Amino acid sequence: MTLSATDRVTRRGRHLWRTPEFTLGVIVATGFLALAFATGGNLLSAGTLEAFFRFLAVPIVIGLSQMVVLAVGQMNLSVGALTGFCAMAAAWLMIEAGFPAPVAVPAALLLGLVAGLINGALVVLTRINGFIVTLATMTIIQGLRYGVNGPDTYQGYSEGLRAFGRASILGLPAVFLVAIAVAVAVALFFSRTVTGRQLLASGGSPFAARLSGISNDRSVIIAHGLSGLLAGVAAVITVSASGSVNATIGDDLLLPSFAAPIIGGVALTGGMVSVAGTVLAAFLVRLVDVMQAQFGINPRWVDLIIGAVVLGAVLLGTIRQRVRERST
Amino acid sequence: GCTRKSDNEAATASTGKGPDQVKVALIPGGAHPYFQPWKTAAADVKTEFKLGDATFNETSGWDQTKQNDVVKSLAAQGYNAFGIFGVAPENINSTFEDLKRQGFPVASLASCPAGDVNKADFCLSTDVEEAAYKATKAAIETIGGKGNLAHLTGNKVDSNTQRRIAGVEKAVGETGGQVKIIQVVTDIDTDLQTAQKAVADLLAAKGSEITAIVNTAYNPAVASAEGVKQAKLPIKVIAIDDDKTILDGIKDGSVAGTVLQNPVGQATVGSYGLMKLAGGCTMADAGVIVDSGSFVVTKANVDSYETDRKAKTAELRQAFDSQYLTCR
Amino acid sequence: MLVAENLVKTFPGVRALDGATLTLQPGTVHALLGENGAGKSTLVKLLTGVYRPDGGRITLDGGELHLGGPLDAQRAGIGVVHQERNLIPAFSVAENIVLHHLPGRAGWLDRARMRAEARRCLDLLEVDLDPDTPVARLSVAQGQLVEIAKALSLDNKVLLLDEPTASLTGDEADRLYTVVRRLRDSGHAVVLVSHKLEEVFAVADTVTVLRDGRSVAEAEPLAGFTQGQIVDLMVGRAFASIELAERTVGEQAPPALRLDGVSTALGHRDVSLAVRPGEILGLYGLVGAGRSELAKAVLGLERITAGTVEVHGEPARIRNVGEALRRHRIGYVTEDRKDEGLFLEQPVTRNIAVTVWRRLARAGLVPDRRERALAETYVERLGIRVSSPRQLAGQLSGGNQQKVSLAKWLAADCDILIVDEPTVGIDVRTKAAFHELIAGLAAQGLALLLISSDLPEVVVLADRIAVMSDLRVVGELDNDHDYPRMSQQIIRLVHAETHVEGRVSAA
Amino acid sequence: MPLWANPRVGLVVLLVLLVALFSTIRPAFLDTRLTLTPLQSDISVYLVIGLAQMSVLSLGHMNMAVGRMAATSAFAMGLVHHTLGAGLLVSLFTGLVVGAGLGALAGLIISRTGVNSFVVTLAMDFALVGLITILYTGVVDGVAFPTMPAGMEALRFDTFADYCAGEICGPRIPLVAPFALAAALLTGLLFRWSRVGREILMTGSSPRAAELSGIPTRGRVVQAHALSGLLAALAGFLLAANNGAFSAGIGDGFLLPSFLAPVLGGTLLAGGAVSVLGTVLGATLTQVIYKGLNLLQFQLDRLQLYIGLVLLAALSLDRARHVLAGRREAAP
Ligand SMILES: Nc1ncnc2c1ncn2[C@@H]1O[C@H](COP(=O)(O)OP(=O)(O)OP(=O)(O)O)[C@@H](O)[C@H]1O
Ligand SMILES: Nc1ncnc2c1ncn2[C@@H]1O[C@H](COP(=O)(O)OP(=O)(O)OP(=O)(O)O)[C@@H](O)[C@H]1O
Ligand SMILES: [Mg+2]
Ligand SMILES: [Mg+2]
Repeated sequence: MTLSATDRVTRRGRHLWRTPEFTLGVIVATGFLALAFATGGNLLSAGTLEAFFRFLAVPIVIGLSQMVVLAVGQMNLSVGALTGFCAMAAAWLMIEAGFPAPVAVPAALLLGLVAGLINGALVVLTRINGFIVTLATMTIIQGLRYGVNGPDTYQGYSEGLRAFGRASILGLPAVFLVAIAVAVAVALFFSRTVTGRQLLASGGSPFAARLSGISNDRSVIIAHGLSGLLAGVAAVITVSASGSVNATIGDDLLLPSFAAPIIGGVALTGGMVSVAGTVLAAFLVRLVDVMQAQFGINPRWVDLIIGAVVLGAVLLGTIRQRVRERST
Repeated sequence: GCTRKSDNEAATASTGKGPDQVKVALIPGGAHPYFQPWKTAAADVKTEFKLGDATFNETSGWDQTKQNDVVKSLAAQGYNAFGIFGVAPENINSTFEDLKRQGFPVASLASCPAGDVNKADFCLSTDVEEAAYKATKAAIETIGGKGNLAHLTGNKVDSNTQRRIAGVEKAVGETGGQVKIIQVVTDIDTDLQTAQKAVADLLAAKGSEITAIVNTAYNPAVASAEGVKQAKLPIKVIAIDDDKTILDGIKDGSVAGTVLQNPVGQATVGSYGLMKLAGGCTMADAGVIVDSGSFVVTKANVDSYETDRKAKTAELRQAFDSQYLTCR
Repeated sequence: MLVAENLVKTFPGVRALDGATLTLQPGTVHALLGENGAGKSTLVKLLTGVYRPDGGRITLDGGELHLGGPLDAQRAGIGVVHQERNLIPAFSVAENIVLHHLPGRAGWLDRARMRAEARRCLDLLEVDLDPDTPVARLSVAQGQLVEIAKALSLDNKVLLLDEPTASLTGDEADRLYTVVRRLRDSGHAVVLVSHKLEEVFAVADTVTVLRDGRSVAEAEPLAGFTQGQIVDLMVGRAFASIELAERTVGEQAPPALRLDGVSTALGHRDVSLAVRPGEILGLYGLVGAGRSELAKAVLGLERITAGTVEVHGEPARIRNVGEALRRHRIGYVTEDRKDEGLFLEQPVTRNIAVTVWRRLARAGLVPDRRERALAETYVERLGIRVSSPRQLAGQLSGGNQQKVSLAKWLAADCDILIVDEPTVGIDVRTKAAFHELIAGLAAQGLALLLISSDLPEVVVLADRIAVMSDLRVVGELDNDHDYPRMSQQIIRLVHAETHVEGRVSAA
Repeated sequence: MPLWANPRVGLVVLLVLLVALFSTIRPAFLDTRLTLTPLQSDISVYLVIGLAQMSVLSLGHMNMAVGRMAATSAFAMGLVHHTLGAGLLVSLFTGLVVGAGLGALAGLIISRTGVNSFVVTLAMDFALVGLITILYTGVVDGVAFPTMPAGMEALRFDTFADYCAGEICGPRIPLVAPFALAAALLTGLLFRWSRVGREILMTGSSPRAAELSGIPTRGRVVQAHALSGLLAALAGFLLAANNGAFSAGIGDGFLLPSFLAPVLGGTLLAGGAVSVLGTVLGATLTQVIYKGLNLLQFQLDRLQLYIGLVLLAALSLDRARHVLAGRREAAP
């Protein structure tokens, strides 16, 4: 039989073990085992694992929040500030306005969603690059976040919510399971729903999507709205897991929000997502945090090491690829 | 030929202003609970000393460039006496110099410039090394003079942090090896979440070895009080400042003690000194460094420490009249 | 039923349509013809809601149509294949085909139905493609087939095809036209835009000719015209056929470019070719035969695993196009102008001058004046229709883009030129001019490797014709320019190969 | 195209409006010594850092390490002065070389590996953050160099008004301004007229087409990033001059403003086009906004709110102009 063009196409196809997610998975697993070994098993003790996963929840959700907008070729610089604002708003509702948690939680989610939709609407109406629009709204939201309670800390709100934040199921913190559930939902959204596919089409090739009757404006608004909603989820996780919030919440989330999806293999140009990659990348970054605490390393050394390791991994990846090319 | 003009155009305005001509600007490094008392103090000194004006401006955002900008803007607005918390102690002398060249009296409040030189008229601040020393002493006392300490603090590339680390080391050194520092965690004061994560990881890694935690920064203090309470570990936490959450912690026993500084004293006495300087007085010893005092507060004196602090403030003001200022 | 009256459309600096009229009857195939830049694609885009008209009106079955966007056209039952490829690279073939009506149940995507629907459309065209392949991995031609399948996936009353066969070979085109005839017979109206007049005459019933944005012939029966009359209508004057330059290729001259037993990482096996200065070597083959990839391998863009490439008798190890251009004076006009040939967001001047800045520069700075002068020369020589040389390349009509992509390499002043499908989407007059130009280049002593799936073109131009099939050269023929005989021989070679190959692997 | 349809004109109009507004509410806005001169120093720094980002935006890349490249270069400047006693020019030159080297390294990694520039420069940022602290604590036992080369003082305090030829003194323009101006002019020259600059833009416009047109795309990527590093180093130098010390904190606040200036000025994130004039206007606009709002003495929350709103308004205004221009075009 002849080698038809189709055969050739599939021959070039990627196998599972060549996907970036797989590589990342291997790195994460190796890193985790190495760290477990190096700490003499301390990493695997219940308390450490608890802490490990509890503080993994927010990075995962915030990475997904950024990923959703990257999918349509947008960026959202306001994710961090928005998370902080929603967290402060939830705490304000419970402490100052006296609402119970079942009101405050949906309110925080709704606030995130609305702020995201406003971001999206602004991008669509002004036709300005989303990067700049969200840079402006980030500043505004930072102002609002500070306006809730000045520089002071809120503490001692709803016991029920706190209990949920502390709870664990089968050794895994409830908040982490929430994050995983959110990740699964996002993955299903992009792979299995019509709207999700339309978002990706808009991101991959806006003009082609438009010719196929897809509204890119709608995609942009939905993506920003979803991103805001996920920031709201991150806020709720923060409020329940940490027990105290102030206007600094969210300041350290902007870079990680980009780092997770991008290390996870998501392109900045839009049109693709990788939920597994994003989750794994968040895991990897968390691993480094823990390493720092376990060995008492100066955080600056840690920064240096992360930077060097990522650059090294990048170089190694290319060398490996070259070698593989040679050998075929 | 080309010549350089000598720049003595300013330096005229300084002498002989009545209090109503003095407009004092109090400029902290950014939004932080520590500086909140300055806001009320500014209003108080204005009426008490019958100043032309006194303002409080916290918009610097922990950025030296922005702070310089804020300072210049206020000068342009007609403010003519400055009490400044320098964002970057290593750079702030240049800012002071700049203001001095224009003939404005300047006080370095709550923090002194790095190095041995102070270009402001005087520096009225907590002796941070001394405060850290006292905090550590208090910690050592609560754990009975034997055990392991962790020290949580702020930005490592800040000379004040270096001094705090030195203070802690000094106190520990005096125990002759009975007490050891097992971990110094820096750079976790940027935001609450980072601090919470770091505390959780620290407790997971070394929770069983640590007997006390000394905090010399705000967010780590809030986070470790909360974290220790949650982990139900018998660790003594020494916090910093008298934010409501921390005082509550002392009352309910989750915080063993806190080291207070004297923000009100710094603002009022600082403004007083500035007013006098504008009125024609000079410093007896230009660039003198004055300790504004630090106070250890535990459950025992949680209701009475305010009296001590007021006394210290009064004493400081007297010392300015009698000792630091020369007035004709 | 579908009538467009006096449509006007203006772009900054250009009036693309200036009172064009088109009347479509059900059950006909309607040819829409015109030179490059006449406004055909613009008309198609107005009818499908991509652009909004500045004047005129569109009616469907008597009611006025206001097309706010592509979705409105879709709802009105108008399907389209645009001239430029518009597929989502990361999506599968199946998903691209059904993108405008993704099948879902309560918001969830129904993948099985999607695949089945795509399969059905591909089967209509007898295309053997796995619906799950990402389109990023398809060749230009395969992409075009997917695009056609996509237009067929809805049962539209009206189907607009803007140069659907530009990058297809005869076989695939035939299959498409079978489908088109079937659609016509069941009462659909089909508009066909094409520069391949033979095809047009074979399938179309009526014709509208556009010239400078105006209709100069409206819905006339095609049977009343000869090809020559149509061309004269398009051009606006009598179209004189062009004489190709006389040339003689020295039999003894050493080859300018010689491949000897070249194999590549992509699977080319033992390819040997040689082109002498002043000679045009045609390289013919069916879609996917591997000609483009071979050219890229020569330029160092794909890895050569065995064999040698010689330039002017010297073994050459070319690593990139820059090296090919500067050290060996080899140019390559790509077949994929949109992705590889043009800088769509840059002005025409820069698109043309990009290969010669080194030559134009004075002390590292490129004077605008010299750059502009150069661009203007080629705009004139190739008759590129631009409102100004500073117009962005992406705003040109398809054919004019192709000319810009070629102009760049003419400007580069090469000894050896590899041209890959140079006349895709080019109108008759320009095509003739192109042929004249290419023959002229050869007459000046350039060695030309002409990769083309346009059999008549190859037979007209080439001195010798190499036939590729399945990553191998299966034969080489001397060209005597007798089309019927040559084409028969070539087709036989292509098919014989498949046959032999079949036996070999069965053994 | 009519003059007013030029995107830059929108910025100029907005700038004039804002200046008029601020100086009506606060006449101190026009105070030369306390407002206008410092404003020019600030604009200089943010213009140069904007240009640094613009250099890689031309490729459609990003440089997330602009701030840290500036800091590392500033360290190098401080170090040669501190240990070798080098003068102003030698220090500056060393710093620029270090900056360009760091940029080139980033460019090299990006072009060799094909990994996204965002990832590479972000990783580089992390690596440099760590390195800077370690270097500072190792070398000067602190966070800043105690001394500066002679002449830095003059750069910080002086304006041309301080230099007189006889009776005639210069204008009140700070000495740092010419550095920024020269950087802007040279960058403009590079991207507008030089072959290398144009080839960088073509690479940004379509990497594939650039490669197939014989442009050495890898080299161009390295060069654009090296330029970015060089300009970042210059910005670090200017900031050190403005702030009075080579310190570890230099460049901390560079990242977002570095994007703001070029993008406000019309440079696309997609690559292929840059506008130096736009970047100048963008940097000026942002600094005027900051300055004006500072003078209005808002509390922190209000201040941030208004900065964001003014930015949005600035951008929307440009959009309105665009729509209007489109209408006019369509009309005749
Ligand atoms: N988006 C656009 N912006 C500016 N001008 C355009 C745009 N699209 C088309 N034009 C101009 O409109 C005219 C008609 O173009 P159109 O694409 O309709 O030609 P065409 O008849 O399809 O030609 P071809 O046979 O080459 O495809 C051309 O002069 C072209 O430059
Ligand atoms: N070894 C291979 N493995 C997988 N796919 C291949 C291989 N070789 C070629 N292809 C695919 O087949 C397509 C056709 O190859 P190429 O473009 O070289 O053929 P061609 O003869 O120029 O035909 P076309 O008319 O399609 O341009 C390529 O775009 C590529 O995607
Ligand atoms: Mg066309
Ligand atoms: Mg081909």
